[in-house]
Amino acid sequence: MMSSKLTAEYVRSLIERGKRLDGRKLDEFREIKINYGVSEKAEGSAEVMIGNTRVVAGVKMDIGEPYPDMPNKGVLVTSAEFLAMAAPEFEPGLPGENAIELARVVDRGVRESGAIDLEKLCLVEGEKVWVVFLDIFVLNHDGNLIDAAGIAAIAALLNAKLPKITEDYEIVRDELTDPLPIKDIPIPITIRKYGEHLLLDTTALEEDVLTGKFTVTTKINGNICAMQLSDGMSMTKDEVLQAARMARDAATKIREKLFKDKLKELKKA
Amino acid sequence: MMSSKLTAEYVRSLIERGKRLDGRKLDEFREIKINYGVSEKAEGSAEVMIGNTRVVAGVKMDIGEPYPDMPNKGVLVTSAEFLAMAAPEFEPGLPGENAIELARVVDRGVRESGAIDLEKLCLVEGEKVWVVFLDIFVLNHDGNLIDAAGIAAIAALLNAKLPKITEDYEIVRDELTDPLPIKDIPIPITIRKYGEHLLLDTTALEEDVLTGKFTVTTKINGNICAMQLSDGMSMTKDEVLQAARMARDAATKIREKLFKDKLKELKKA
Amino acid sequence: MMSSKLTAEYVRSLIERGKRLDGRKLDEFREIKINYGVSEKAEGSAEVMIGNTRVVAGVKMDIGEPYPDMPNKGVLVTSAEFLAMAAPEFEPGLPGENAIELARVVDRGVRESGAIDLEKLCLVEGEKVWVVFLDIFVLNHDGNLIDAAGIAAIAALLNAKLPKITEDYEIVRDELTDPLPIKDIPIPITIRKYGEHLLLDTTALEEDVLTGKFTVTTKINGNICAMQLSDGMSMTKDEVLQAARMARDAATKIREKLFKDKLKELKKA
Amino acid sequence: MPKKKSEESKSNNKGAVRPDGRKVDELRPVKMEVGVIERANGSAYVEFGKTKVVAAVYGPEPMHPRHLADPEKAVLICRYNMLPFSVEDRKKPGPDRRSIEISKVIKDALSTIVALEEFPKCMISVDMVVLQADAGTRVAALTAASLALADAGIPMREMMSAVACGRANGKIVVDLTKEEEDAEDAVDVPVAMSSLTKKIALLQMDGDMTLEEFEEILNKAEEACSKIYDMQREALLNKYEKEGKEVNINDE
Amino acid sequence: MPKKKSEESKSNNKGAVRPDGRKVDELRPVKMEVGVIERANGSAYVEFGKTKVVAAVYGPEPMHPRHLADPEKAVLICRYNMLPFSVEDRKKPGPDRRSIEISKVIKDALSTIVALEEFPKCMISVDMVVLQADAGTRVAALTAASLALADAGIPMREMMSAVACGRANGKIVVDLTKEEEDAEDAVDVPVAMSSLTKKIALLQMDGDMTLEEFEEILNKAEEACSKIYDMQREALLNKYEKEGKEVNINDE
Amino acid sequence: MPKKKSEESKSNNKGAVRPDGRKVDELRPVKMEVGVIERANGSAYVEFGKTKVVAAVYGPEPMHPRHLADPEKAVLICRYNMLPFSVEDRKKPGPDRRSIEISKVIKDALSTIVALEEFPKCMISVDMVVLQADAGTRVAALTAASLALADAGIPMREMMSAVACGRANGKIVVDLTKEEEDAEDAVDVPVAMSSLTKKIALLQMDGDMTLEEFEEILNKAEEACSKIYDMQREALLNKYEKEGKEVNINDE
Repeated sequence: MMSSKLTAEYVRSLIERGKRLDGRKLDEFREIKINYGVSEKAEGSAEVMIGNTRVVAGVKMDIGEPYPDMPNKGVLVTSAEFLAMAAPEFEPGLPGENAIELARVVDRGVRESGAIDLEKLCLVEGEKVWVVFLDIFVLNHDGNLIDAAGIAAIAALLNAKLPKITEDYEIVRDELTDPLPIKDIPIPITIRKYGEHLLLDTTALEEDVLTGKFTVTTKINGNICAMQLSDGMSMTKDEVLQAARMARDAATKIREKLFKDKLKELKKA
Repeated sequence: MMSSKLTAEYVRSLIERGKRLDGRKLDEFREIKINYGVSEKAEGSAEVMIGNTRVVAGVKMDIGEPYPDMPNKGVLVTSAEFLAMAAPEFEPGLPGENAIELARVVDRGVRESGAIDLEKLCLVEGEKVWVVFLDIFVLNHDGNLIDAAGIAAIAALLNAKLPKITEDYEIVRDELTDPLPIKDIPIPITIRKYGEHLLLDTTALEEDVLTGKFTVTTKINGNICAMQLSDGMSMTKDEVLQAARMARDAATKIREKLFKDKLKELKKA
Repeated sequence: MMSSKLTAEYVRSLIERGKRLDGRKLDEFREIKINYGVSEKAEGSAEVMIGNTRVVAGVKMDIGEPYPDMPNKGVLVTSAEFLAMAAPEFEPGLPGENAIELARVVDRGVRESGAIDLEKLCLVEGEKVWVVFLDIFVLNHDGNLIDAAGIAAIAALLNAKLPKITEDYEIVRDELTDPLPIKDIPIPITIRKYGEHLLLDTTALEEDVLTGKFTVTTKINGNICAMQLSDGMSMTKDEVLQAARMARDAATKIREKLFKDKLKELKKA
Repeated sequence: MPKKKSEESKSNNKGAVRPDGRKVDELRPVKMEVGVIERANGSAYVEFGKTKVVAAVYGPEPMHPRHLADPEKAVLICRYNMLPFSVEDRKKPGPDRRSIEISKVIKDALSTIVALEEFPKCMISVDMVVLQADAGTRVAALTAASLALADAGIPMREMMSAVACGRANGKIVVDLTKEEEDAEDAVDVPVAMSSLTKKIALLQMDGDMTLEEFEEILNKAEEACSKIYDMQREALLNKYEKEGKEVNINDE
Repeated sequence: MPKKKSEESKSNNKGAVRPDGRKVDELRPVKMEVGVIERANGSAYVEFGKTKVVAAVYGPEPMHPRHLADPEKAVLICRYNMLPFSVEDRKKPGPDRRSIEISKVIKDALSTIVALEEFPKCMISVDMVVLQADAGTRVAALTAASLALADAGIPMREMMSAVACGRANGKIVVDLTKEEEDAEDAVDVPVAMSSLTKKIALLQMDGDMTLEEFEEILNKAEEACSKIYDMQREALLNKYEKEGKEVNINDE
Repeated sequence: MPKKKSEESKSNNKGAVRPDGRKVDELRPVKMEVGVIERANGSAYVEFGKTKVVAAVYGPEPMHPRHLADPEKAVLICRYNMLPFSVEDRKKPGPDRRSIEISKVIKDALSTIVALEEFPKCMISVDMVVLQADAGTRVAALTAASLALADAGIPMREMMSAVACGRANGKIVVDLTKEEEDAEDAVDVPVAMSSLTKKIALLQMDGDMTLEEFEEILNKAEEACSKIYDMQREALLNKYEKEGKEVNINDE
């Protein structure tokens, strides 16, 4: 989104006064909506909208071999693509470095938080395990893609059920059984910066004006399970710590709002 | 083939009077020649010339796994390439959309007509079947490539023999046994259009002047087994039906002329 | 290395008088240095410097299937890459034709000389054999890359040890056992030409001025085991034979200097 | 393969002509919405039963890379893609031979109605994404693409509507489901027809049929395309009414 | 997996705080050398323990392909690659998703200190090759890249030093080995810090830690980066002394 | 591997020096035809026994992509390819490392005789396709390419003829078959020689031979190339006679 120099200056001057074009506070999110089950062919799927940003994530399950060094664990494979339709600046073709980064940051959040109970996905130790394919697609880009993708990812995983398998470990695709075992709800929150001001949930227009981003993924217990500073931003140690706290607090709010029931269930257990 | 505007207009004005540059009638084919066995290393091969158009097709047989949903059938894999040598406008590299389309149209004709008795190519149900690799190469492009490719394909299949296999299902490449079991002779016929005039067997020069094509593949019994309208041509329902009849009739003639013996044998059975 | 026309002429005029920019004779090599074991993670590795040319080669061993026509022999897989860092004219990306040629010439030298006793790398005939991955990287290009790569390759092979394997043919990576069985020391020597003058061990600057190269790889017994004439040079029969003799003699010297101990051991056996 | 509960009960539905209870010339429930991708110049969402497709249009904009520009007309670029989780067995992301062919025939069909000659040296891009696939994805995609082009205000001589007709379980039917496509005797004929001149611009076929059956299929397809066209008009009008914009359907 | 002899004996080393006998805030033996690739405009070799990296810089030179040039500043291109034999299991040559991500974050970090605005329409390329990997390859590569840029005389506002800190076996430690990274409770936090303004420009994380632990890790990383910076200065001075050149470190 | 009947009977042929009955310096039956690909500027078909190759030439034409043009001479592009069904085990279509190397050495060889300097900024493309392979495909391809270039009227200082010589079953022989190439003691030396100055422009080797054997091989190759050159001349004359064109072989 190529903003004019004038717009850019206006956006920046607003931020300096703690304000934003759409009237939000600097640390305020746009409305987040989730549609579960957008593809019945997926074992689980969810569409997440943050404002006009629109991301869809789907889960397909297959049976495969475990990694040699984790013979008793299922395998998670995460991919992401910025569809050419999502913004005029997106090119068709293989995922570029931004889509790869997004997929890997989301993947680390899910993986390191232990969100999926991978040990329960082992069928025959060292031989047969469930492989969870988590595919993320950006349909419309209006900023804050990592957060939208991360929320879509965990929503799709929460929506996912294991297909039935026969005694010979053949998958019966259209008979779903138990839900995918989920143990945590990692939420990535991305912070951007202008001067000393930290912003959450930036729009595409704001991202065009600001440089760099810092993503912090936190677990239910407030622990950090993934971080990524990139796109040419540098921060002081104090800014980093402040941002991490902001991220934890914003994640807590989003978790309460969007995943209330699962949160209760997990806190009880 | 970049024809001058003058040539283009002349070709068009001829067609309007039901004539063509090379003196043929609108629905008349050029001479078709077949050389069988152009590669002895292939299990079957044929070179087809329609006028100056020159296409070679070859069959290689391998042993592989069947598709899970067709455990008792052999597998057909068709590819096509427009060699860079075949025309100045052809670029080297991976097959483009035109070559892919040609391969898929020829493949559908062979597949849907049941030309190959795929059930006879099953060795061990669900485990081992013959895989038929049908590879098509355009050596010189003077128009009507799909028809030439389709005729080369069925000719190569008719020329093919199964290699001997050992008890352990190892292939003995240079000992050929029975012919590949063939049950039909699908012939694709491509129609082009100028105004209300329908043409068969266009040359590269004619194709440069006309837009779009419609291919209809028919079986021995006259049934249609594949169709493809493309390249930016639209037709009325009546034109489509007329074209389908033309294609059926032309295919019948070609079959009689080129595959007389096999045709008799199949009609008897 | 884009040399000015003036430099080029000067280099040529020197050669005509049997001289070179750096004071060497036409058939004189620069100093050759070898560092063994540059990567402890490799089963064998070596860095070779000829003057400022710097090449690193590494050996990784895996267990795989033999080629069907050589069921009782291990497999050698050689690759080479001209790293973008090695010269301003090198582009990043897949190996180009020059890197592929280098890899294949080095590979043929190793293979045809019988340097690796591939029969000793058979674990279960027709099923499990050692696969030797020989990967070569050019770190800095100051000419004579094939010779440097060939010396690095045989040095890395001489440095290599087989990892331990369990009874189930699982590799225990960090326990090395016997040395890789080596039976010969092939050395490729590349000759370049100006007029009737033949040069050995050319620098990047000299190669920029001269056209074409002829590589002859010889074994300990002086036999030729690989040759490659390329890059647009043609030679009379006599020149070719003279070059082959030069290559044999230069290889003998290099072998004596760099691989003295192994040479003794092999000559004894 | 065992059927899902819902489908089993439907196929027990006595008197029903087709596995899902439809009549031979009955379309599946259709849903259309225009303007679903904000960043695009035009976009549309189309559901044919369980088949769900999104299409979005960018352009006209200067062609890049420039050496591929056509000095006489805009280059139309169509990309049809299935999401990995839109089908039973995960599809590897990215184009394959099937999607390249489908993209081509959709492009060929649309190029007969889009006024490309008005934009020399430009490109117009149409991206189509299948979210969920239950047969008929190419015709749903083409129907959505046509809507998205209209939504983007790209001048078109007429609209285009598409549907797959064919034979299943002994009957000539419109808008086949995957279950019908898998019938022993299935014939699948995707057809696209323009709204005013009723010209066929996409026509493919899989199966084995007589010329007589083909004629019947074409007749049914024509009828079905008319119905779909009515729904396309309505979807466009809906959007323009919401937005208070003037309607801009070139063929009216 | 069985350990090598040398490591076994080390881990028997009584009183040792870490498997290799280091204290929690002790770096592995570091070796740095500038000017190792003659053809490049600048280059450096860095060893952090058994991790060995070479970096080389070309440019500034006119951007090619030209249409990717930025009219306002130089384009910084970073390529991080592992040699196939730098790791236990042979790595297929060429970039993969991991190396693309690492190349990106290294580029993003360096772009905060390199004066790219001085060279519009140009490119500056940084190639990093891992010869041997024992954890911390991206921070060693970034440290080497920063040296190579200085060696190439590319104007930089300050230097950049990088190290991985984290948790292993219950302790917050600096410069983790592969063995420590494989600990049950391992947390890995690669950090890059600029030499003058002490700004963090690369920060990633794998694992599970509290905010308090994170603060402790950052403090240890700051200290370690200072030590690495001193070694970088020394390596540059060494080369310039040898060559009798004037020193050209922009932040002094 | 069991032999085909025809070959078995031949190898029973008493007194025969080689498996197929040829003498050591006897070529396989050679067939050459010029002008087989109508759309190309020049083309040729060559058979060496069961090895069958087609070559076609386009150009000189302006180099594209333009940034790869050489301001001082034409760029020569050679592409050698085997059809999937030209060999026993199906070869995947498209270039592989072997075909890239062969394309390169053929290009390198031809560039010593083609007057590239007459066409700055242009390209000349030579496509070679192996229809059936029974050893010696690269030398057959180069022989065909040389014919096709002459047929296209590309100025050449001399013609080029190529053959593989070597050792099989204890004898130095010319024009090896696949069966001979597979002999225990096989040495394969593809050689290309120019027609006038008798310069060697392609020379490769697989196997293990003494310098003395090499000299004998080169002598046999020279003789064989002369014979092949005579056949090339004849093939060109045949075509020009048919067409009534003037003969245009630069080295006469």
